[in-house]
Amino acid sequence: MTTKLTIGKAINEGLRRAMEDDPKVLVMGEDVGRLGGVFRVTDGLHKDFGADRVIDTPLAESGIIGTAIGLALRGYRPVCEIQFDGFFFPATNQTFTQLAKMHQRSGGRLRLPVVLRIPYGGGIGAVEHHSESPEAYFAHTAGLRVVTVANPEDAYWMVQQAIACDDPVVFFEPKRRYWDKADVDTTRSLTSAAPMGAARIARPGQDVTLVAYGPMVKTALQAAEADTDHSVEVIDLRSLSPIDYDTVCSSVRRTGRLVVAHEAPVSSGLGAEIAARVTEECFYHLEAPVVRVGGFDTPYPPSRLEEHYLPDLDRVLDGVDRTFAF
Amino acid sequence: MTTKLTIGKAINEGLRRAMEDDPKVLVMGEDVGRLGGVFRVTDGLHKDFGADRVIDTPLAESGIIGTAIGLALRGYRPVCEIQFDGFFFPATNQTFTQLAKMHQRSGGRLRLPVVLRIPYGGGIGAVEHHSESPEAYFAHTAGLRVVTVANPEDAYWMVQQAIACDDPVVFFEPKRRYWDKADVDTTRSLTSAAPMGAARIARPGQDVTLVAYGPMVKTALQAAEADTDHSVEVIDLRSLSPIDYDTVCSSVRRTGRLVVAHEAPVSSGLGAEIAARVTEECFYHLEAPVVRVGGFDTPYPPSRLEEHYLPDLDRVLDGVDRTFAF
Amino acid sequence: MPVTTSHEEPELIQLLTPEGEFKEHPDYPLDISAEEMRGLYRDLALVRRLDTEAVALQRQGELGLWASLLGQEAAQVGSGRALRPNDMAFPSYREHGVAWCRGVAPKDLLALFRGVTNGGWNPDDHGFHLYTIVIGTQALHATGYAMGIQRDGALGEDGSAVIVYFGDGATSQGDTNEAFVYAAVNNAPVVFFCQNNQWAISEPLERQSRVPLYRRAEGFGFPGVRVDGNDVLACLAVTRAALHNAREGQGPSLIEAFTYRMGAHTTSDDPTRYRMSAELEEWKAKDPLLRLHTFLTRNGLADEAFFAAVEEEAGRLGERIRTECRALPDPAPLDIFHEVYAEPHHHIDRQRAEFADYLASFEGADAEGGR
Amino acid sequence: MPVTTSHEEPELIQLLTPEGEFKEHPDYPLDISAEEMRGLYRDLALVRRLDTEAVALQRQGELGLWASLLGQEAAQVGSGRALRPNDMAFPSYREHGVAWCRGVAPKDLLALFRGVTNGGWNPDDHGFHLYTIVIGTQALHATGYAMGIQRDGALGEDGSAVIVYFGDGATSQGDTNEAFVYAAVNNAPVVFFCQNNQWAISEPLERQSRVPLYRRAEGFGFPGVRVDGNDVLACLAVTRAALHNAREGQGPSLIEAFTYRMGAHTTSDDPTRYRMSAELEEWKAKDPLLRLHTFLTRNGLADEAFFAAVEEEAGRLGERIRTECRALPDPAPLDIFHEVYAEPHHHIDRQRAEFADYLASFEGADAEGGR
Ligand SMILES: Cc1ncc(C[n+]2csc(CCOP(=O)(O)OP(=O)(O)O)c2C)c(N)n1
Ligand SMILES: Cc1ncc(C[n+]2csc(CCOP(=O)(O)OP(=O)(O)O)c2C)c(N)n1
Ligand SMILES: [Mg+2]
Ligand SMILES: [Mg+2]
Repeated sequence: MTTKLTIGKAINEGLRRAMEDDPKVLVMGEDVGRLGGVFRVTDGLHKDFGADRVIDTPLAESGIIGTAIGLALRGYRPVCEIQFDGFFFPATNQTFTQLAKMHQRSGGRLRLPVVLRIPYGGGIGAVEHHSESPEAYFAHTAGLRVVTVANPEDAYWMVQQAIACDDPVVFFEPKRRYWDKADVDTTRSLTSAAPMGAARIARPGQDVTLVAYGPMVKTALQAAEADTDHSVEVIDLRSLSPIDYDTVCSSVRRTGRLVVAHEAPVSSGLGAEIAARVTEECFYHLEAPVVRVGGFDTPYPPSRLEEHYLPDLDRVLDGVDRTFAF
Repeated sequence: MTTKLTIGKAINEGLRRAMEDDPKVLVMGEDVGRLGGVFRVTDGLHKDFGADRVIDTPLAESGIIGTAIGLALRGYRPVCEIQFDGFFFPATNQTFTQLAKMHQRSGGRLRLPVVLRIPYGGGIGAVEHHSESPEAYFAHTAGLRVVTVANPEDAYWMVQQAIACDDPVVFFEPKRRYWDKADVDTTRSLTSAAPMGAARIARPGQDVTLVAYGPMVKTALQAAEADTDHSVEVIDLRSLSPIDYDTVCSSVRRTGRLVVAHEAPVSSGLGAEIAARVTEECFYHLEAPVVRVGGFDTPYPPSRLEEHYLPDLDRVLDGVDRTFAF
Repeated sequence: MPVTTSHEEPELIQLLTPEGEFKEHPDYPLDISAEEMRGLYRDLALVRRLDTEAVALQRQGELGLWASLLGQEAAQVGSGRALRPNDMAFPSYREHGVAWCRGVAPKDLLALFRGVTNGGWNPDDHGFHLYTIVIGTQALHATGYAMGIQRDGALGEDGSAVIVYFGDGATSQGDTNEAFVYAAVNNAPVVFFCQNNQWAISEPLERQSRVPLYRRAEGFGFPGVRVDGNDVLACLAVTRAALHNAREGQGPSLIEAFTYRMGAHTTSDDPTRYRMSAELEEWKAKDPLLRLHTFLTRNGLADEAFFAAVEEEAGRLGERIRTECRALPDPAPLDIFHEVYAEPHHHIDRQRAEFADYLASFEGADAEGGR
Repeated sequence: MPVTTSHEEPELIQLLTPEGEFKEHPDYPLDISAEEMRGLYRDLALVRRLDTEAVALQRQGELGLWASLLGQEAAQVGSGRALRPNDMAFPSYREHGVAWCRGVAPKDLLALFRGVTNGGWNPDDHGFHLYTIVIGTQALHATGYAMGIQRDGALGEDGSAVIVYFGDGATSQGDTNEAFVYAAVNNAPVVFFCQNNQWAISEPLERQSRVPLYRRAEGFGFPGVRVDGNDVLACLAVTRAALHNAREGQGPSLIEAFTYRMGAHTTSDDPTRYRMSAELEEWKAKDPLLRLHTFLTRNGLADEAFFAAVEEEAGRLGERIRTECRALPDPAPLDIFHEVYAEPHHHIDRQRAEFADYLASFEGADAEGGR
């Protein structure tokens, strides 16, 4: 049985199911309670699970992650909402020096099943700090798993998988796609869903591999559709750390070309890691260098400029063209 | 006239000269005053310039950078010491969302000539959080310049250039090399020194390019010396953001091979960016994929394991061998 | 879980009651002329109009967002008018009333919320820093700036002080508390001005503190005071005194302006989801404009003609704002690369050039009817 | 720049004077047997020996570093013995005395400083979390843990409370202050135990605060108290009371244990660069062991035989520590990849395998005499 859900609602339903299944699951963050979060992703949970399990925290992100660590040490599974990507930074210290490392520090004795939900990326016409794509910082940090979703199906299942995972998981939500709708079969069991760590071929093709994730998957699919000259294979990465290179490299070995698209600044972005690694693994298969399409190495611009900053269909196609023009 | 200086002392002398030349230059951080810093890099400055210019701050790194921003807005040029790499993280928010972006935010009206001095890297047998190499986080952050030094000459001049620069500069100090000594000609003028943004060919060679920076330059030079089979060209990157690709790429075009070595975890490390970019620029010149030699994608291990974690001469040579074996 | 809340009623500095009656306060004598009082009323009225106009412009799609100050005019105008030209103010994102007092053009405020800039004005021209969105960060900037004033020897009667604005929610941030530490140990000339408008988006004050916020200061070693934030005269007097003390080398202090956010958090917010309308009704009776209006009228300090003139001026202001807002030019695509760095940066230059080529390729393509 | 410092002397809770005289305190009646008192003395003496031994081992190159607790034994043993098995302690990096009370084996402490592990013991086995080096972070962990206790309904007489240790310097960190906020608004059962040892490496207390630290609590809405940190009985009594209150649902409190770091910050530090030896002399007279020794002797609660037995036990402990420290095995190279993640991680597995191959290549190469 399937239901039509938006990405936002699918996460909401996933959270609800996780909370029903396990009384140790908590939701915490700024305005996640009565308001249901600024994007309404926690809508209704406060009403149904109460203030002890859906915690409106003080306005302090380091405090959110720091207390979530303590709750995890006491056996809880906190799901923390960081209101916007740009407001993660006060929590960097707790996340990078404590959350990411405590399991290793303890020699595996302590488990830190904490989920950080972060609505991320641009395209909603917001003011500064509300449109960042900070995933590379996390991918460079050992001890964290990093995932993102591009459709309601993954949204529903992966948030539950993230919560079920005994490692800290950073769960990036593509905020400008919150309202994208699709059918989700919510009656299946969690174990039957595609594993969180696997990439997915979102559209098969022969001539070039186009890797995208989160909000860029839709753009990538549109670009692939629009390109009448080439058969573009689109891979939805899903897991950003670790990356499923088996899927990516076997595609590149077939197509011989790779374009990686993301919103984050290109320099030292995730595309750099993918380009470096795929080139290592597929050196003799590559007909052209990996092309990276992404945000510029500038601060995210004021919203009236974001359509130029964000890689759109044309920029992605330009990237595809460049791999062929090489 | 030249003087023999350690890297630590050269930075100390550079700071002193900058403070003499410009009364707006301040030094601030934890224990930088009477103690002269835990590595003695600010030794004697408190005595000679007083507590108003050499400020022992409260134990709060966000406060250090946050107040430095305010001091810069008032016309000062604060040089902030972060005591150890691992203690930068509480200051991430101020550095990434404020310091890095305020110039752009103001449309160029405000200038933020703030220097962050960060002793970084491993190899000193320290406890956790004292051996990190977080440079990739900074290199991925628009609005910052990032440099590091590998010898007393650069230490002396580049710290002054960083202070003279009207942009925020992150100045990474290779802590395990603080005691390395060499001649420095301190009588020259600042403008006659090699520009902060330029890479340097530390050792010319023909067969393979080996890019390193900071503490790894010495290791790279030793490896080049030890390699009797190949002529290894060693490039000391110096500036990590922006990177002087002209120097790197023209070397790679000659040698056809590139190895990048750093202490930081390989995944999404600076080596990824260099590999991706150089492959783009030198695709047809590369005889093998760029090889990255670096730390593992794990937390920095307890000190009894650091010799295995840190890329040493053997690991670098192994990387060189791999580019030839490909 | 039970939370012990202190029920002892804190002293609220008030010079003008909600009913418009003036009562002296021994610690805060107010030296003010009738003309200045009328000036304050004019400020309040014009700032409110600016705000209403901006909300309307957002509804019309001319702004991406607006953070309304409705209800907080007195806290902002009172404190803003306490500032001298030499002083420096560090705002959060809702301080349109302070911006007004500091001479920032309304259109420059709108530019930020329209999305044509991340800044909008020259802080040094106005003694008014840029808006700061990341909660709490500006408290440290202000403290550092105040430390700079100390180093400049710019204290004393002709000297400078700093004021920094933040909300009740912001008091929970580490940065705000670190600013208290830095200000205290350095005895920095900074006034922490907390507009406690009772809400941080949907979270009531109880989620941030179980005691009145002004008391936070004492634990850090400097004075804190609670002022009626809807009383423009009290805000003026209390802020003047705090700035004076700061300039005179007496160090930092915290002012908690007890007020109420009468509107939504921003135009994106829907407060009906989390608060009762009764609360709003209660606060309407404490409206900051109303009480000054009553006081001025009752005491014959302003007549109908004055109020009519202000009303008319507000109308003109509204019109100007509408026109100027619509006329704000969109930035050019290549402005993305503008002033990222103060000094030459080859990498940014190259990206700019590449993007310029890319953009140019469309012009060509368009001409050829390409994709 | 002039800094106003409060000169009002704060009350210091003291049950045992430096001269070894007992005086009752109305708020902190102490219910303790002679045997328990001798137990405390034994703890103090053994902990001091542990510390002295570790410093010596560092000098001999057996440890990379050691953070001495010399002078702080009473603060740690007093508070540590106030804990019940169900309680949970979150230490900083200097709490060897608390670790001792919680039954952590000395060699497990040494392992961390020797560099064979970043942790060393199982926190759940001891009700004693891992050492935390990044200043202030553990205050939030403790508060979150205490929120967990609330959610478990584990309060009351048989319930649990949390204690978290940090230094005077740590009070400046944002995280510590955020912990105060979270603990207060949640009324969490957590005791903040600040060992004010007067120094944060080279920085004297005046660089962190201009008022006594215990007063910080009040501004956040919970009680703060200053206790003589060199008085083990007072530390025991005050901490017991605070833990009791926490367990009984009365929420958080802050204890400032006023003490002195008699040694260097760590074995890497050279305090002669920044402080006067006279200060140390002054504090020697307040030695925590001395006063309990005097008290026990004077009141006939312990005789020479007892002290000799403790001395002898300390000798044996020292020997055990030396032996066990030297016997601590080095981790194996592949341990780098151990337990980075709790669940399978193909990337780490692959790196481990590659590194294993690399290491194996040397064994082959060595056999062939290669590089
Ligand atoms: C560090 C950070 N976290 C979260 C936000 C999102 N946010 C914007 S305003 C706000 C509430 C602020 O409340 P308060 O400090 O009381 O100020 P007010 O909006 O009431 O003026 C929040 C949570 C932010 N801007 N910065
Ligand atoms: C976030 C952070 N910044 C800096 C350091 C380096 N550091 C280690 S101990 C210390 C001083 C701590 O002083 P205090 O809190 O008084 O504790 P004490 O050492 O006196 O027990 C400093 C600055 C650190 N460990 N963590
Ligand atoms: Mg508010
Ligand atoms: Mg201390």
